[in-house]
Amino acid sequence: MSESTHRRFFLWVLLAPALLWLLGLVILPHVELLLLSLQARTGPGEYGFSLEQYRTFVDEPLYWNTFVRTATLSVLATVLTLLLAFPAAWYIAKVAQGRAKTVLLVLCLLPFWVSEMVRTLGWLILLRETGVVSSVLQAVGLADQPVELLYRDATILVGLVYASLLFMVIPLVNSLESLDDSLIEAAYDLGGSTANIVRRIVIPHAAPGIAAGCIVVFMLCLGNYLTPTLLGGKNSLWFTEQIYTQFITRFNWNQGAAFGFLLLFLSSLLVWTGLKLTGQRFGAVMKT
Amino acid sequence: MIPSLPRPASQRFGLGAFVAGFFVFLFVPLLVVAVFAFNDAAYPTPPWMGFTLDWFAADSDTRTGLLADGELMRSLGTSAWVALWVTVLSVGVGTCNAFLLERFEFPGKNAIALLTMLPLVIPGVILGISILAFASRIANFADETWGLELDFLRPGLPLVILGQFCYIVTIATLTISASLRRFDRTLEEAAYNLGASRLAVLWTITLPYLRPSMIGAAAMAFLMSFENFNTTLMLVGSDPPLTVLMYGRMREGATPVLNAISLFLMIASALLALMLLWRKPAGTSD
Amino acid sequence: QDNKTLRLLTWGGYAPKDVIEQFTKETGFKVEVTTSNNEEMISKLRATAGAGFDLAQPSQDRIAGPQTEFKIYKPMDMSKIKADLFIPSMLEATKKNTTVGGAVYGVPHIWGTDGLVVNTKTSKATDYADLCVAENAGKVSMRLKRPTLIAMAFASGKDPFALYNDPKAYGALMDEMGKKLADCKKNVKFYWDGKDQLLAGIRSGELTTAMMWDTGGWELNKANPDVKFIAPKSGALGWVDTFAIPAKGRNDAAAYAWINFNMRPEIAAKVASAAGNFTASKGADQMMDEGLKKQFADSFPEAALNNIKWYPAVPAGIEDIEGRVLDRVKAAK
Amino acid sequence: MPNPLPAAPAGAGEHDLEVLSLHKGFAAFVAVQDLSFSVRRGSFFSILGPSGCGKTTLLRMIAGFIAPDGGDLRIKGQSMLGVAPNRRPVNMVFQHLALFPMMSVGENIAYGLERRGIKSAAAKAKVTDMLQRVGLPGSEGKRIDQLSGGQKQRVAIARSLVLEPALLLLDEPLGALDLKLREHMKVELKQLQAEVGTTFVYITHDQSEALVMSDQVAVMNHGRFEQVGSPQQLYYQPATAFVAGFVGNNNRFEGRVETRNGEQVLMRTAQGLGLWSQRVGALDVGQTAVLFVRPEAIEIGRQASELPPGDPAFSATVHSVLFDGGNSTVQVNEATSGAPLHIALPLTGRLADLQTGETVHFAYQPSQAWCFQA
Amino acid sequence: MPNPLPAAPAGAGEHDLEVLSLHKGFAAFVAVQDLSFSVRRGSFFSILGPSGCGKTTLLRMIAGFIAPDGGDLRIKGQSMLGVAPNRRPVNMVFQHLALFPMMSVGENIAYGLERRGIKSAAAKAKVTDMLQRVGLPGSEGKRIDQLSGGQKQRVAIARSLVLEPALLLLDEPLGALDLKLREHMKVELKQLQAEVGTTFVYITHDQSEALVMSDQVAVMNHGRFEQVGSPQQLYYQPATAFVAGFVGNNNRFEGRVETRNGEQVLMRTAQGLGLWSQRVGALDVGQTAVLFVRPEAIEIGRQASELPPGDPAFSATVHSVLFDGGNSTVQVNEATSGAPLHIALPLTGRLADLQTGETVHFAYQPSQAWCFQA
Ligand SMILES: Nc1ncnc2c1ncn2[C@@H]1O[C@H](COP(=O)(O)OP(=O)(O)OP(=O)(O)O)[C@@H](O)[C@H]1O
Ligand SMILES: Nc1ncnc2c1ncn2[C@@H]1O[C@H](COP(=O)(O)OP(=O)(O)OP(=O)(O)O)[C@@H](O)[C@H]1O
Ligand SMILES: NCCCCNCCCN
Ligand SMILES: [Mg+2]
Ligand SMILES: [Mg+2]
Repeated sequence: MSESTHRRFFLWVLLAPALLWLLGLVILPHVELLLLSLQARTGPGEYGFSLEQYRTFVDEPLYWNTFVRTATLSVLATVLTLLLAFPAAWYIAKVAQGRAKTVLLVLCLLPFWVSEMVRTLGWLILLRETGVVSSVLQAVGLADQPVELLYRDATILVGLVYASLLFMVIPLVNSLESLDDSLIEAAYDLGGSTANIVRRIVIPHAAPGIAAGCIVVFMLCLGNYLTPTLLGGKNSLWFTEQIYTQFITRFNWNQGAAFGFLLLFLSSLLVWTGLKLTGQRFGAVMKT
Repeated sequence: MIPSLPRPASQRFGLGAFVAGFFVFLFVPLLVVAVFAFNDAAYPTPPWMGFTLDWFAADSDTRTGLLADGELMRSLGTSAWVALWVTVLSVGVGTCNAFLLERFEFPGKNAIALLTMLPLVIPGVILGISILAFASRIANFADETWGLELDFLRPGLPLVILGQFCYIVTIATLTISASLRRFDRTLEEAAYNLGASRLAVLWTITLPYLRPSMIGAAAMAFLMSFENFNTTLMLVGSDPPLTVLMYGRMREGATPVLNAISLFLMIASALLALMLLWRKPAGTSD
Repeated sequence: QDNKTLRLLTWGGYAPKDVIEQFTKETGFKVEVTTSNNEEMISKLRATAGAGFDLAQPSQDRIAGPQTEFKIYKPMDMSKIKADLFIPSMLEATKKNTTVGGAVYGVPHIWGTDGLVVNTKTSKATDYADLCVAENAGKVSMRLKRPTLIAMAFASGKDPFALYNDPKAYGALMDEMGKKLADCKKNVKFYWDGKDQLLAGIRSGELTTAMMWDTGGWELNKANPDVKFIAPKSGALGWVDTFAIPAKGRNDAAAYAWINFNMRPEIAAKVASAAGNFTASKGADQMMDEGLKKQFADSFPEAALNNIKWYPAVPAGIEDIEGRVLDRVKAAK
Repeated sequence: MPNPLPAAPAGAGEHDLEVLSLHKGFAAFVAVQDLSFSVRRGSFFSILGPSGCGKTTLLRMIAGFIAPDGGDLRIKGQSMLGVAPNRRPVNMVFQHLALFPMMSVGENIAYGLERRGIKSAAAKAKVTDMLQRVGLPGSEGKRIDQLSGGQKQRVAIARSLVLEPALLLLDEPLGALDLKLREHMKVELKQLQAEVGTTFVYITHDQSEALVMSDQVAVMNHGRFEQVGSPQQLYYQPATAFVAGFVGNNNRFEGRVETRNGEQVLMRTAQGLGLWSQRVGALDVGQTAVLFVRPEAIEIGRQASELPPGDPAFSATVHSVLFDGGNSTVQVNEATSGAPLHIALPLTGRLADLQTGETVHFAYQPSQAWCFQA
Repeated sequence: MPNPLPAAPAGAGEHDLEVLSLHKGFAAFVAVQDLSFSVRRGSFFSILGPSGCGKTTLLRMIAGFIAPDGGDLRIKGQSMLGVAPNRRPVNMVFQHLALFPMMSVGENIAYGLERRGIKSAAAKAKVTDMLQRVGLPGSEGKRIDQLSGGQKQRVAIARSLVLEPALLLLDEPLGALDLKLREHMKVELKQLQAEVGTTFVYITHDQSEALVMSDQVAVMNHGRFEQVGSPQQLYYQPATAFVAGFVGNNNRFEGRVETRNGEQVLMRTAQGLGLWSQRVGALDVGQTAVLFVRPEAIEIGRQASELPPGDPAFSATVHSVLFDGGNSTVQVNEATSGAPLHIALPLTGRLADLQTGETVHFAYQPSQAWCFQA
């Protein structure tokens, strides 16, 4: 076999699993989703082409509002996560030395190794009216009767931020570690203040990491199901919950598929806009 | 700022306090879960009713501890089984993908590289339903046209494995690709030059070099599979993995046995962390 | 899989451990239990086109519709059912409600009601409408599901079941109920989803009044006599959970064996006690737990018993109407 | 451009490597142009050229990592066209050494032996012996990252030499070392080659390395050899302007030939400086030319009388003294034209105290300066 | 160890930097020991020492990135203890330059000016002017990664110089460049410093850099200065054995003093080679000693008669010739003792044709060799 047929053979050997995966588990299922979303029931067990499912989304402000609400809370959660994770990532990447650095990083990972379910259970125990925090507040006299901390939007935010931290910390640590200390020293040596160095040196350098973290966190929040349903209260309308509802409690796969597709489309649009606004490229960002 | 720059005590203290608070925030929920595993009450909520080990060991009419809870233990086994398959598949295909993307040029490569990253930004629920819908279509088609019942395309463990694999393989691909990109290809040329066949080069040089990242990807894949909920929920059949079972229990009647199993998971992952720390000398985080 | 296993899709509490053990001992069939609720049962079977389970237990009103739409069950072979184990009226009613295209798809197993669970110390609620009065504000819970809409309609003096076959009128009624529930939302602490969530709320005193199954009320009553299940003035809603065989069930022998085994009075009594409900098994009554009987008698005086509104089969399309309304309630501020 | 002098391929008996009209292009760009040369058995042959001139491409063709577009390539008389790299009797020492970090020193050296199926006891003996020869006895068990730069170097060479190749190819192996160590390794490598007797083909862009170590040096530029010869030949008889400028330090002047006297020509620069030199190749009055004279070929003195009589003498002003011990030079401007020149200061340090602005005198032998057609 | 000769701190008027008993340890390890020196205004001051001797630690203390354990540090007469790095009138050029990749060349240079609140028009003018001075006019808009190594170098220096610091600190800024470019930048840096007149404190482990560029060089070892002086002083009058060995190439011999004659001593090595030299510091008959003689201080000839009369003469066998053009040396073994020596070959190339095994003769002036107590 000649060198180039050899290579072509290996190319196909490697391409086969990738194509199987991408076609069989990513592309075709989403095509199926698209097709499903373009159908509506015409009679018992009979379906035909229709834009009805999308029309529902447009006509019924409820679903549109749910999406806006989900997206807004997700953006908010992403920003909060970034604000919380940045100093911690900074500490891990730049201040902690040697083994302490590794230990801190592993400590960050640890909560995420036990399932989201467990963590949510923890928040439930902490925040419910008869929960730990409420009891503590009463014990120290900050409250004179039980306080209900669950079932608020703020609670959802706490839950989302908590569930997202790791996915922000890791890319941030990676990109901050690659920032040469001497750049900071040089900026300082040239008279830069901390705030200015952060703005002019650190953030531009970490931008791909920040973008990567934000994209992943935003999508995770948007796609979260457990946290909003378990921690959110009577108003906790979440778009994934709508999709789940359509599929599971309404048996309306067509509507669910349309919602799914809309979520995918609208969130990609948001991410794309975000990348454009900050002048980043998806491929480059996700490699950080 | 960095340690070599003199910082006002307030700044240093402020950052330290923040980080301390950060880790408290990270661990408090786990701590309460762990503590209430020992609560001598039928429900995993305050008030504290005293210490008991019932939720680990009991096997009575009113209380079923972790060890006696066959359903729970079975789902733990199911989770491990699923995670094992997902890990093997993800690392295997991820390694192939890494070679494909780092070593080959072919038309459409950019598109494939981009597609590879896509599953990371598709919400898990949607991944689940699209796979469910697609699999149902094929299965229904096979059923209607040939009367063939393709079981593995119906909700159940095979679909759960495929669904989880679908996005976990992306992470494995990214991890292994990054390591392969850093690999100095002259090492391969050197081996080849020293008389090794191409296969021997792969086996004695490239794969040993990739081993740490493959192990890392495997650990990651296992854990992500183990804790996955969103995708699994849509694809699960009659034998639920742990997360799905716990979700059901939380809706239908949670006892502190959930805290007990959670504590078990925490200890297992902490041990894993210790092992990793032990293996990794100080300062070589990546 | 082998023919030695029965894969059972059912409600929590319907397959107690000792009953399973006894069944296995007698028949050699092992039992794998998956617990679920009506909606999930249907959607699971829909996704598998009726595969994956050998026996399911949806409520009798939720069989005909999904069967018409998705063809997820196979007809019952009544010859394999020991009809004399059932309370005849119940068997007949269920057969009637679950008949599609001349075939019967379900036989009754457990029955009970939806009503109010009230902490009599802190709440004076007697009907669904009381969930929405000011004095209960913030201490009320209900499910954001179709029974709540229906209950509200009865509480408003309407008969929603009468409108089942008039989607327009039904839709209008539901819209009205939706508004009512939206107005009531400020009273609601949370819409419960899992039973445990609700029980914990009442147990801890966070809730005083809730719409719920009788069984949950009685369970709470055991621990705290102040908490009672009451049949609302406008009538408790009566449901019957059934046995139905999925279209691609692979172990019908085990399924029929389980049905007949379960309907034996002593077994049915055991199951009913575990579930906290009553059974369609003839003669199980005598063997039921005395406490439960007393609780039942407390909750259901003669008039209340006669006033139970039994769910008729849900025609297709109804759930879409309800779903939209429920979504709006959820979205309301 | 004057013709280079490729050594004509001789009988296979004497030559380990023969390259015949070898050619390689990348798209429109020609990296190696029709190259022919041969390397004598047991010699140390260097290829010296600026970055990008095609050295690595040539070496990788010899090793088999790149297939030539045309020409032939014989090792020990056998054509290597179509022979895979792992089947050629050559081994290569890579620029960054390419030691296998996951293996110990011993495993690295044994790697090639094992690939040949040599059993572990025999391999072990060879490894021990090889480590002895490169001056690292007993280092088998060390990890690669425990070695110093120079030790790594030796392990890399040992790893190749243990296979007893017909030819050892080295691609700038000293490039990554720091200055002092590089000086040291130059001498060591040369000695090692003399001891083992293997033919070395060595690539570098550092002229000092090539000069110090080699028996033969080929100066490469734009994919061709400009000159092949001994270090002394290159240094004292550069065949082309490129070689004169690239090998060793040089003062370079441009101008037009004014007078010719046998093999010597007088060139005058635009600023009016007239310089005598040896002409190389065809060159006659009126042609534009470049002239080179080495800093160390120029005699300098405070007084004109200190200079050797007979050579044309100039006076100049000191611009700056670059004191560097034995390598000190002075930068001067010739008095009449202002042309800048570097002149090496005597080794004895006699003129180390020159001051900027001082007047000095200098002279050189025209036979030690060369003039080429521009 | 003989006492080094620290320049005593003088009036602040003349000195931009005074260091007084500066001290710094890391745990048990002392990185900088009780160091005192001062740097004259406008001079180019280098600190030369092997890796790990404490150079960077010292420089970072001056810059303010490390707080000293003891001692004082004055810049333009003002103590800098407790003054933050961004408030000291010094700027630093980092080893890897630390140019901000996210800013253009112009923004890099303007960065410090903006931090001082200088309005953008004024800053712009200064940047333009500075780029002109470092030979990169009009490069404001370029990205950092569009620059070559030497250009980056210049931008890094421009970025610091534009702030007109009292002192510019440079930490091995040429370390990352390749050989040819480094040679070039050496000369350029020296010229730039002469033009701008800013005081430079320059760190390096490359003796050639220190010698070529500096007005004053401090040779550092184990956290102390061994000698401070002009390049010529270090080269021709090393104060310690360390300096003699570290600065320039040297032949080194160990032995015992046999005879003393005024300031000259005869040392005999273990193999019996007897060498006359200048003694440095206290040293007398019977003491063990080390002796240095530079390769270029030794005269060599094929005939003994070619050597200058009067100096002790030796004969030797050529071991190998390291031909390197103007820097060629020959390695010989002294005839009676077999002791190996390096001898520089004459610049003229007169002995470039020496062959291994030939007998040669060499001699040196004892006043150009130094002997230190071992
Ligand atoms: N695969 C390739 N595709 C296109 N051009 C190439 C390729 N490899 C090398 N070249 C070009 O061929 C020329 C010669 O490259 P080569 O690597 O042989 O130079 P070199 O002499 O080894 O240089 P250096 O001293 O920098 O290593 C260069 O101009 C290079 O850009
Ligand atoms: N933060 C530190 N902690 C402990 N030891 C240190 C620290 N910084 C430097 N050292 C030690 O102090 C000594 C001097 O270090 P320094 O960096 O000043 O050396 P250097 O002369 O600049 O060397 P090089 O030429 O390699 O840069 C070294 O032995 C180093 O290991
Ligand atoms: N504990 C089991 C309760 C079962 C309730 N089935 C209710 C059906 C109501 N539509
Ligand atoms: Mg090269
Ligand atoms: Mg240093």
